[in-house]
Amino acid sequence: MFFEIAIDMAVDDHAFTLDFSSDAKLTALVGPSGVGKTSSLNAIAGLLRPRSGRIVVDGQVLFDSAGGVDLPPEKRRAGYVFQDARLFPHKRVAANLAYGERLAPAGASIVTRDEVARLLEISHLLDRLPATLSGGEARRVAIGRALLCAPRFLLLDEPLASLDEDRAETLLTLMERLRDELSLPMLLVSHSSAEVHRLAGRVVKLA
Amino acid sequence: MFFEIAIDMAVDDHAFTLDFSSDAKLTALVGPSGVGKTSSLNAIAGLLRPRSGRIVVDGQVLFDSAGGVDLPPEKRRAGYVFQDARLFPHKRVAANLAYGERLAPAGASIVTRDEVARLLEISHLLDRLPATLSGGEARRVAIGRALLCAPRFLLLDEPLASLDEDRAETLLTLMERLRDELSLPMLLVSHSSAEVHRLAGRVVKLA
Amino acid sequence: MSLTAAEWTIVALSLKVSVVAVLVTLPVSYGLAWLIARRRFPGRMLLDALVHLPLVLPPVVTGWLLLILLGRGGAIGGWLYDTFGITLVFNWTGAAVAAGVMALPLMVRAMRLSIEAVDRRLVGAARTLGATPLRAFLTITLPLSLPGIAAGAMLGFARSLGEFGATITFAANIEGETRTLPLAIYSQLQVPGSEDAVARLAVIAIVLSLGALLASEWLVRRSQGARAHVL
Amino acid sequence: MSLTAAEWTIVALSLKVSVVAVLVTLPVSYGLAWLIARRRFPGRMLLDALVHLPLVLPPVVTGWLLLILLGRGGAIGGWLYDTFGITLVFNWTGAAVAAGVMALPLMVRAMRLSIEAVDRRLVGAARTLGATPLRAFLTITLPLSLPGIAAGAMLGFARSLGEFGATITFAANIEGETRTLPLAIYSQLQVPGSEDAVARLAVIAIVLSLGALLASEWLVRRSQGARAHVL
Amino acid sequence: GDAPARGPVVLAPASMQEALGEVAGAWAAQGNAPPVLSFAGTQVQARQLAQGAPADVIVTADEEWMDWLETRALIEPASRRTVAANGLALVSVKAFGPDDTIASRLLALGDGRLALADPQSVPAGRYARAALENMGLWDAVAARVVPAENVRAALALVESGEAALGIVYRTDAEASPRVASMTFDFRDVPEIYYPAALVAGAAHPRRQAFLDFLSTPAAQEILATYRFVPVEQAP
Ligand SMILES: Nc1ncnc2c1ncn2[C@@H]1O[C@H](COP(=O)(O)OP(=O)(O)OP(=O)(O)O)[C@@H](O)[C@H]1O
Ligand SMILES: Nc1ncnc2c1ncn2[C@@H]1O[C@H](COP(=O)(O)OP(=O)(O)OP(=O)(O)O)[C@@H](O)[C@H]1O
Ligand code: MOO
Ligand SMILES: [Mg+2]
Ligand SMILES: [Mg+2]
Repeated sequence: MFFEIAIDMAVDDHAFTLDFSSDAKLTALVGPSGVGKTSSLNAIAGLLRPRSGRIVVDGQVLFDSAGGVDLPPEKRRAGYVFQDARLFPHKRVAANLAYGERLAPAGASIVTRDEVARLLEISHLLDRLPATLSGGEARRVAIGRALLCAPRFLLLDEPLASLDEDRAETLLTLMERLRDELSLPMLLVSHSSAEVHRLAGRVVKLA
Repeated sequence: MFFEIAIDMAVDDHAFTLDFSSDAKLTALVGPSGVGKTSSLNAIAGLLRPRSGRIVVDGQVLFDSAGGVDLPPEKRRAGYVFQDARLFPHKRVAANLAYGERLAPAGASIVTRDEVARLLEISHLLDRLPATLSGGEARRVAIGRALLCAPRFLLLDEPLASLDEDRAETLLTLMERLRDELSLPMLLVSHSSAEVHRLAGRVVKLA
Repeated sequence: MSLTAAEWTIVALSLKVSVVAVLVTLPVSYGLAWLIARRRFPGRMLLDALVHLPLVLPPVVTGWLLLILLGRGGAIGGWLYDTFGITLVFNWTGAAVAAGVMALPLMVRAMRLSIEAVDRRLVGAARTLGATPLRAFLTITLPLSLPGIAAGAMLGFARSLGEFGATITFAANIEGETRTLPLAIYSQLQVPGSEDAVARLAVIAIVLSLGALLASEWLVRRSQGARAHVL
Repeated sequence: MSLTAAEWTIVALSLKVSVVAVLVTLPVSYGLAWLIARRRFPGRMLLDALVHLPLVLPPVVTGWLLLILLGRGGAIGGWLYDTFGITLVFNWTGAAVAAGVMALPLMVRAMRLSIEAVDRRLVGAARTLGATPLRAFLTITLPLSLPGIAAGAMLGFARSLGEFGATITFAANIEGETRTLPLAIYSQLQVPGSEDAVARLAVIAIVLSLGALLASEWLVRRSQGARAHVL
Repeated sequence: GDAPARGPVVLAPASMQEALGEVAGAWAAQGNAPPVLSFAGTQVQARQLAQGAPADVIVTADEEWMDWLETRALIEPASRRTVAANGLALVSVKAFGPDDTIASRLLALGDGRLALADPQSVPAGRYARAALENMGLWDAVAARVVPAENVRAALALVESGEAALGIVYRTDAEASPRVASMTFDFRDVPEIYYPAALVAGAAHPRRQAFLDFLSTPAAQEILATYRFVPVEQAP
């Protein structure tokens, strides 16, 4: 199983449950706005503590309220592309990309910096500060930053929103390659049924 | 002519030109990420001063470097849905919606508050602060805020990104209605060719 | 611990002086903070430096400069007296002036930090929604810089309560008029064996400032947006 | 205007005292600011109030409390003397202690404002990228709160340069040891007809603080991200 | 043993700083290590001694604080002596006419102000009040009194025109070029003495020598040039 997740979460007075197992390498999480998709990714990344339950990704227990397991985010090694880009505003693009790369265990990398720069077409942006990037440029950098931290799995929150179709296509191809060649488990939040149908081996509907 | 635009812009060392006239009520602005779409909307809204040129919307001159015209943003009355939601973080959703509505000239409104709340399904969010909204919720509120300021024209920067398909469909219908019933000129930035083909009477490609 | 009548007089005077000093200085500081944070004009650095002066000069010198400027013989003080019959020296308004001047740099700095942290794109959004620059300022920049206003007011109030050197030099040490808490403490310190009276007054000063601190924290918390819950 | 040897001594001492006071107080203030801004613990309000004390008490009282605590007869001072042979009273380290204590509340407040303005979600992003809490703090929170650090250092330095009451009470007024600029100005003010000497010293104080101001502005500008150009 | 590089640490009132500075110079000129001088308000220095500050000699601005030190065994009582005396003067920016007396000027104050060092706490102010009481003038002027931080601040109030009159030490009045002054009759004024003593437990080998030097004719002459009243006393 790539994902075995059964958790109970609450943000303020909103409560959600997420309960699925999937042996598809790429699982899509779909559902209407506000249903709890982002909250679910936050819980899996270790940014939001579920009230109870169990999170297992690729055989590794990340959280288990019964067993007292709760790995901190830095031990979970998720490559998380946030719904907003969430770049570090005081660091140039190159430093944003290098942030996770520098902390990654040696030999664990899944892509090289050059490859990322080429595929995402961000080589000309390396010297810029995030405040000067366009919406799509910021998103591409955020994707690059997540891929470079040598993640054990990917959490993608609408990664292709605000990207033009050519670039979206390049990224879809990259995601297919990561899925097939590296067997990297991926959890994708997307509102595009075309995207979901093309990529996902399993679709989890939240409602 | 709904839009007659010929301007020369620069942000730092990047320079763009935008040059088109369109008598379609809804004109789509498309082009790859970073080409200058958002900058163009900013210039039309009055947030970025072009180096030179002329901006006329629905017969009204908003900017004319030769004639020395440069209306401030509040006189242009654009209903601008920003690429990021850009809600006022210290105001609750209801106050965000009311912000432009209160400043609008009497009798100029194009939708009622109830209509907006119903169509965008945000009635249950009125008491919330923006920091607690999900991505799609924030975007819906931002759309509502722009519609309620009694705009003379709309600037929509990827308004449907991060909305699920049902809600996107509702909004598409609303936009068609505004286009046809109110003859409200609209400038739409979108990466979805489906959206563009369905709505736009004219497509302007930037490259 | 119940206060004597003399202590009440001192406390009431101290509160009056500090509250008036902060209230009058607040809009001035905010205006200065905004100018320095948001405008670029020749002389901006000079203004910034001038604002800091009362901080870097020994308070006694500040009091002395105030005396020269605002005393009856001074340029401004003479004019005030000839035109309105107003004298600042030797009465509580003078103590408030001294306290306000000493508090100014602290208030400006705190407010400036908060103004600089306000996202200017929100102001642009307000403008497109029909707000004039003034309205955008009043509805966006001003409320979003409230943490700085509260911190500035708190710092200014505390500094005013504690202000000694400039006050005694400029406004003298007149019972019921300018003898605020610090001056009363100072006077008591001059008297051999007065440690108990000093301690009582110091405790009063501490309690007052604690109250101000709690009030300002409460004000900020009440008016501040909830934060996202995600780490 | 060229300085006399005596003036140089005073300037050098003032700079030494203020620089040391700010450098030593900086990490302490930042730690306190972070605790108060980011942690919720019992006694947090008390800590906050305690930090403000040197602001609200008359400086002379602060100096007196320091004397009681850190003098050779005091609890901490006695221990320091017995254990290490260190005396703070009557030498420049004492002056630096007094200046640092007086600067502390200003530094903590400025830093706290900036820390509170840092978007905590960025810390979360750093954590998912593999940063431990400490590293996330060092690489995200700390640099993003730099405006507050610079403002705090500037305020603290200016306050240290201007500090008089606590210094003369705690560290005395010894030429070459504890006679900083404000104490020298005070001493000159005691001499009738010494206005020129006072004015010279005041100008020196102003120039020093102006230099510090320019340095801190430059530091912030250099290290701060470019802002978006849109209104 | 060897002559120490630093002379004894001497605490003295701020108002004596110029005069004692010159006295210290004369002492050093005799081949002694220059004393380490600290000038501040007497109350500050008394409290510093109470907290174990490492001083050798203290000179105070009045007897009361020296008594306070003595009852706490902070000085060596046997070493206590008076090293200078002072007088009081009425000062004004307006010159004194030939017919003016202290009483006539004070009674003509009108709505003008009289600047004093704080008569409740500062020694100079207490002396001034006692003198006015002795002259039967206190009740007439009490409402017009402006208490200042110290004598110098009172003088500054007169110099700046804020106060029409002031009462300060004779030494300050004569040193200020901007005011005219009239000295009080010494019979109306309490004895204004500056006592000095060795600090209890101090160890500087030259502390007694410096204290004695203060009473020598050489030192007394210097003090006199600063308008202190010399004190006849055998070392
Ligand atoms: N302050 C700045 N300094 C330098 N370049 C800038 C600055 N602001 C914007 N740019 C550049 O201007 C270009 C146009 O930006 P704009 O936001 O208009 O793009 P866009 O067409 O909206 O792109 P997207 O579809 O990605 O949102 C981008 O390449 C961007 O990097
Ligand atoms: N601090 C909070 N207080 C109250 N409700 C909150 C808070 N944070 C999030 N929520 C609510 O939790 C729900 C789930 O949010 P989440 O961001 O997970 O939605 P989502 O499925 O990602 O939606 P979208 O597709 O719009 O991004 C939303 O209804 C949101 O309003
Ligand atoms: O530094 Mo002061 O003069 O004691 O307020
Ligand atoms: Mg979401
Ligand atoms: Mg854009």
